[in-house]
Amino acid sequence: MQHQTIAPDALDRIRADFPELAEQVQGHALAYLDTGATALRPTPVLDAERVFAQTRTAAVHRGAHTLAALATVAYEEARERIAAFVGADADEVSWTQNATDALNMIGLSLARAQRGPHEQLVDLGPGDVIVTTEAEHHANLLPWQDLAAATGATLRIIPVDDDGVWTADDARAAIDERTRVVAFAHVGNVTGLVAPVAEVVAAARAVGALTVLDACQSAPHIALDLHALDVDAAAFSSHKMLGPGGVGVLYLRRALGLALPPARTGGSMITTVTLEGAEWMPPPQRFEAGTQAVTQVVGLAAATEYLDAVGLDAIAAHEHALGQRLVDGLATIDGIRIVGPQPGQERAGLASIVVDGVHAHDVGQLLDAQGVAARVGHHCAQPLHRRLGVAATTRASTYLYTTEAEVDRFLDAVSGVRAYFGVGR
Amino acid sequence: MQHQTIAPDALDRIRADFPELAEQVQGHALAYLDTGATALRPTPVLDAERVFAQTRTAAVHRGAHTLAALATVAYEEARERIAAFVGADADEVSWTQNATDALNMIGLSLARAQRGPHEQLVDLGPGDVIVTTEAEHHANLLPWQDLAAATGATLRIIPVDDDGVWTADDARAAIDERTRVVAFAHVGNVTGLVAPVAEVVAAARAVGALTVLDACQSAPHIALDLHALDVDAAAFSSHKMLGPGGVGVLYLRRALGLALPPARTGGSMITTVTLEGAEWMPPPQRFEAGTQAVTQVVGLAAATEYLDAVGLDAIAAHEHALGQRLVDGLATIDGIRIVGPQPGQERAGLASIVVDGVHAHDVGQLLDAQGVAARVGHHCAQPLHRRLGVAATTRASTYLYTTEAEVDRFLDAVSGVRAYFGVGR
Amino acid sequence: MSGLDELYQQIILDHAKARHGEGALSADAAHAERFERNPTCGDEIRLRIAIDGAHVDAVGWEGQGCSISQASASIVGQDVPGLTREDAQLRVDAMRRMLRTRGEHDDADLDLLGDASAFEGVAKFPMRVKCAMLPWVALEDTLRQVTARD
Amino acid sequence: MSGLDELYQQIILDHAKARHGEGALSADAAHAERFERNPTCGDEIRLRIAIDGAHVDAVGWEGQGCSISQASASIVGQDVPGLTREDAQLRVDAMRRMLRTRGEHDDADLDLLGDASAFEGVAKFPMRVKCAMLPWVALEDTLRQVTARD
Ligand SMILES: Cc1ncc(COP(=O)(O)O)c(C=O)c1O
Ligand SMILES: Cc1ncc(COP(=O)(O)O)c(C=O)c1O
Repeated sequence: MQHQTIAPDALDRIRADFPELAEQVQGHALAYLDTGATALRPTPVLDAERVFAQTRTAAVHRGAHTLAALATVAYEEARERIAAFVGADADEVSWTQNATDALNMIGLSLARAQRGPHEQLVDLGPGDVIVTTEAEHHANLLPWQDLAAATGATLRIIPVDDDGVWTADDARAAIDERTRVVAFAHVGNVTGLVAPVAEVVAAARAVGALTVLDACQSAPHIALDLHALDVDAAAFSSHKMLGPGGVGVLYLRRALGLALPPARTGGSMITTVTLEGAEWMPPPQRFEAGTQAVTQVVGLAAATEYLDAVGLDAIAAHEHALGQRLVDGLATIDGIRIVGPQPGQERAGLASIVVDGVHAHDVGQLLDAQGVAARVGHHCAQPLHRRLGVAATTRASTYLYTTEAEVDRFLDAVSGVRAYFGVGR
Repeated sequence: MQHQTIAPDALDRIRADFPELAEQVQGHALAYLDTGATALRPTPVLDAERVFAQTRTAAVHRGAHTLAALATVAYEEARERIAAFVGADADEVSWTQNATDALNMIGLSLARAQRGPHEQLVDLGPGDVIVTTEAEHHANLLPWQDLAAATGATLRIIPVDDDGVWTADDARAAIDERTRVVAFAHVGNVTGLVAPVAEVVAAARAVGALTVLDACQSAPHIALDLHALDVDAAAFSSHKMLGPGGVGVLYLRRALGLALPPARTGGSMITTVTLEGAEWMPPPQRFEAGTQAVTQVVGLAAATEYLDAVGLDAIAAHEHALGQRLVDGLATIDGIRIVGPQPGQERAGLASIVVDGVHAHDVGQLLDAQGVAARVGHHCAQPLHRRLGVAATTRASTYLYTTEAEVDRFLDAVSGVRAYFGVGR
Repeated sequence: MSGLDELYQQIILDHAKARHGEGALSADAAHAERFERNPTCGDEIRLRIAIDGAHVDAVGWEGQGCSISQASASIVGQDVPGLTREDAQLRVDAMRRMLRTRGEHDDADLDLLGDASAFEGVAKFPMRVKCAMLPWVALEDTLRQVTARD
Repeated sequence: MSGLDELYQQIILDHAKARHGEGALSADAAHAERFERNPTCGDEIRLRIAIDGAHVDAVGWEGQGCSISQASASIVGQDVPGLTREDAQLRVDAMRRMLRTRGEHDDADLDLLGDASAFEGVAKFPMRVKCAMLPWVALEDTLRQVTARD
């Protein structure tokens, strides 16, 4: 089905761009399987940032001198690049601190819109409903709790099954006439579940609800076309896609961006300011109060170039194969419970597990002692873990630089966990 | 009065750390006099960022593996370093996107505090008063307009005189029993005025009002001791003090931080999350939702080390001398109006001017043609400019790397402006 | 000619002082009016037109800003009255080609633009393009308003 | 002994299973109770103490978490009942010295701590220090509560 992938020699060349992959951990070569938390940074991205910082540091959209003009051009070209990367127009893409900030920005802007006098696109009050799922990252749950509390609306949750999976039918059952906002993750950061976007968007559209896509775990890994997905808003983070930290991306469909008031105000986002009030610029500037992370935005643009050069389809195919290898391997190990889609079903290139009788922290420690960096904990998804009946899971996640050998080291190390802790003998 | 300054050979060594100073602009060596907008970045800071990015990229406060642990330690050590740099404790310092975000965070948190159920430190409602000045940057004006609109409180403005100057008496006249918040810039970004902090804080304390210090133009330039200044909150930006963009610093006095709810919510700032609600961590994490700009925080720590190595007192003395040279020189040029404190009075190392008969944009263009990078426009202070009766001013601002020769090039270029545009002949 | 002198050609400096059309049309006498502002530098203009059938009868404006935007307004005030609405729009288009598309304009555009062709050098100063375009953008909007009403 | 085996000494793995003191004191019988949680990894403990004059009469706990925190709770449950309140606090202090101050503890601390000295290796794993300290921090708070009431 997916033919084109990353060839072995291409993989070697890619890995050479990531110096951190050569680090030693506890006397072993690092096997970095924690991209789901944050991705490593390739040298070309760091070079782009450094060159910019050393030759183009200047205020953008504020100065008239030559360096300021050159910096502004580079900054706006970066915006165009990043917008194109996810199938959006440049004026639909604003920068935030991180994806969490972007999701909060949507919630806070919607709350502010209720207070007027701005054009009110979405009515939110008692009786109105905001829908999200039980599997969400806290970043895509708490802002909606806050929005509900601020407006009197109700937060309704799409439930998951015993594996942490929800379906289009579950979503349709939760969305009704009073639904105003539907927010969900494109790819689950714990489960690896790929959401039925088209079905959810159709159900939301049918009742006139806005759709908000948490694209944190999709934008880095699969070719994204936000216009084709037809969502109203989306959020993702630079640091999960080879870019620097400190940059989140807020996508707002043009009409929504024009209708929403800003959540934060200050310099660079206004046209006229008096002592009494201010008029805001149109998007994207409206949502970018204050000096932005210009060097980092340029770095993110370089990251999207890097990803495009490898090819998103090849990356997706590579990770798909690694994801299957992960779950297939895990399925052969005794006393392991795989969270999310089960072996044979579609999933992203990550897997979270419960090791019967051993706490995830202890699992992580044993992996770490063998140089395998995986993530243990609740992965910012406590409600999901509560539903699964566990405090924490262990997650391995892959990216374009991950090898089969690294996946195998994870599987090997997991195989030894229960014996080490004297469980299940 | 100020004895220790930056010696000529030390200045040469400093300048060698800033590659951008060697850039050519319009066929001339760059004279960078726009630090007030953003500072240049020295190589040691860029090196610190790069080393960290290539060897310590990992999720902080989330992972258990070795790299995550090392990254977390470096990140928290950076926080201690930066807190110490401004005379604060580490748990009083949180990261934001920029200073604008930090100021909005205070306003949004205060607004949220009114909605309960959190402990209410500051009552804000109709009849209550928020005080700020007519000379503020939009970042320290608009969030207070928003807070007033959200709570029904009144925003009262400390007026400035014809030069853009306000005094302790002006502040005392504006602060009354109903005043709940007093927000003001430590150093004016247009005027270079140094605010009478002690007097304003005393007046605010006397009526139980919170004080918020916009330290954007002071933290980079003078030794700051926030505990000694006794303000309740403060904000400044990494990019104005040799650090990378994308990091703002929010200082909240411990008691205030503990009392305030967060403006944004998500991962890494909670203890327990259910589908119904969340419990927040104590400060500083409470105000840091989502993945922070870890590499940049480490870069900012390196920047504070760089500044400390040169010595804040030496930097302040150096800039003091340059500031005096600027205004003294400007005072000898015909048809120039100096904004802010007049020659002979105390001011920071920056100066903004109006050239009679020539629009600031045209002034800036003529400067740029000679390689002099100054800032023209309203500097995000439209109300101040309206009060001064001009649409825009031209600002030269200095830093530790600025030379007298660069100041003189600015003065020379300004001398020629009116002749070029055929004014005043 | 240095870059700067290309930007500030004498004809531009002259227009910046001449300010043709400033205050030339009252709100009552106008058929359409538009306020435009360049948020970066604060340049602003309120431009009005009066229409006589297919023709622009009169143009008036008030505003403040740098010499580029003021000179540009003066040229609009001098050259646009008397043109057909269509020709006025053609000039807007030619200005945009000259300033925004880096060399895609041709000699015919320059001929068409008359005094406004003096802004050719502005294309090299991207931060000033908006200044030069400001009155033309306002003009375009007023033309659109009257067309919408036809 | 590898770093890992230093962390997971057999005595720790044994205590993680033994769970001394788990469920050993009901809320009614307790004089103080404290809930502690490690937000990073989700370890949690609810610890109770009963006091008899100057002595800790009984300790009970409920909780879940990694083997380090569970073993640590088991050692508290085993060793603290019968100590004077003062001696209990001295052990908290010694734990803290051993785990937090990198080598500032001495052999006397290790002797004092008994089974808990097996946590010495945890100091090398900063992310796990909180796990080992969790029941001791809860204990310290309960001691503080009863002192405050004295
Ligand atoms: C006095 C003052 N306050 C606030 C700001 C806003 O800082 P930032 O743009 O980094 O958020 C600035 C700088 O632009 C400033 O000079
Ligand atoms: C699905 C999902 N949503 C949101 C986030 C939050 O991203 P950030 O921490 O960059 O704001 C993450 C990553 O932590 C994630 O995986």
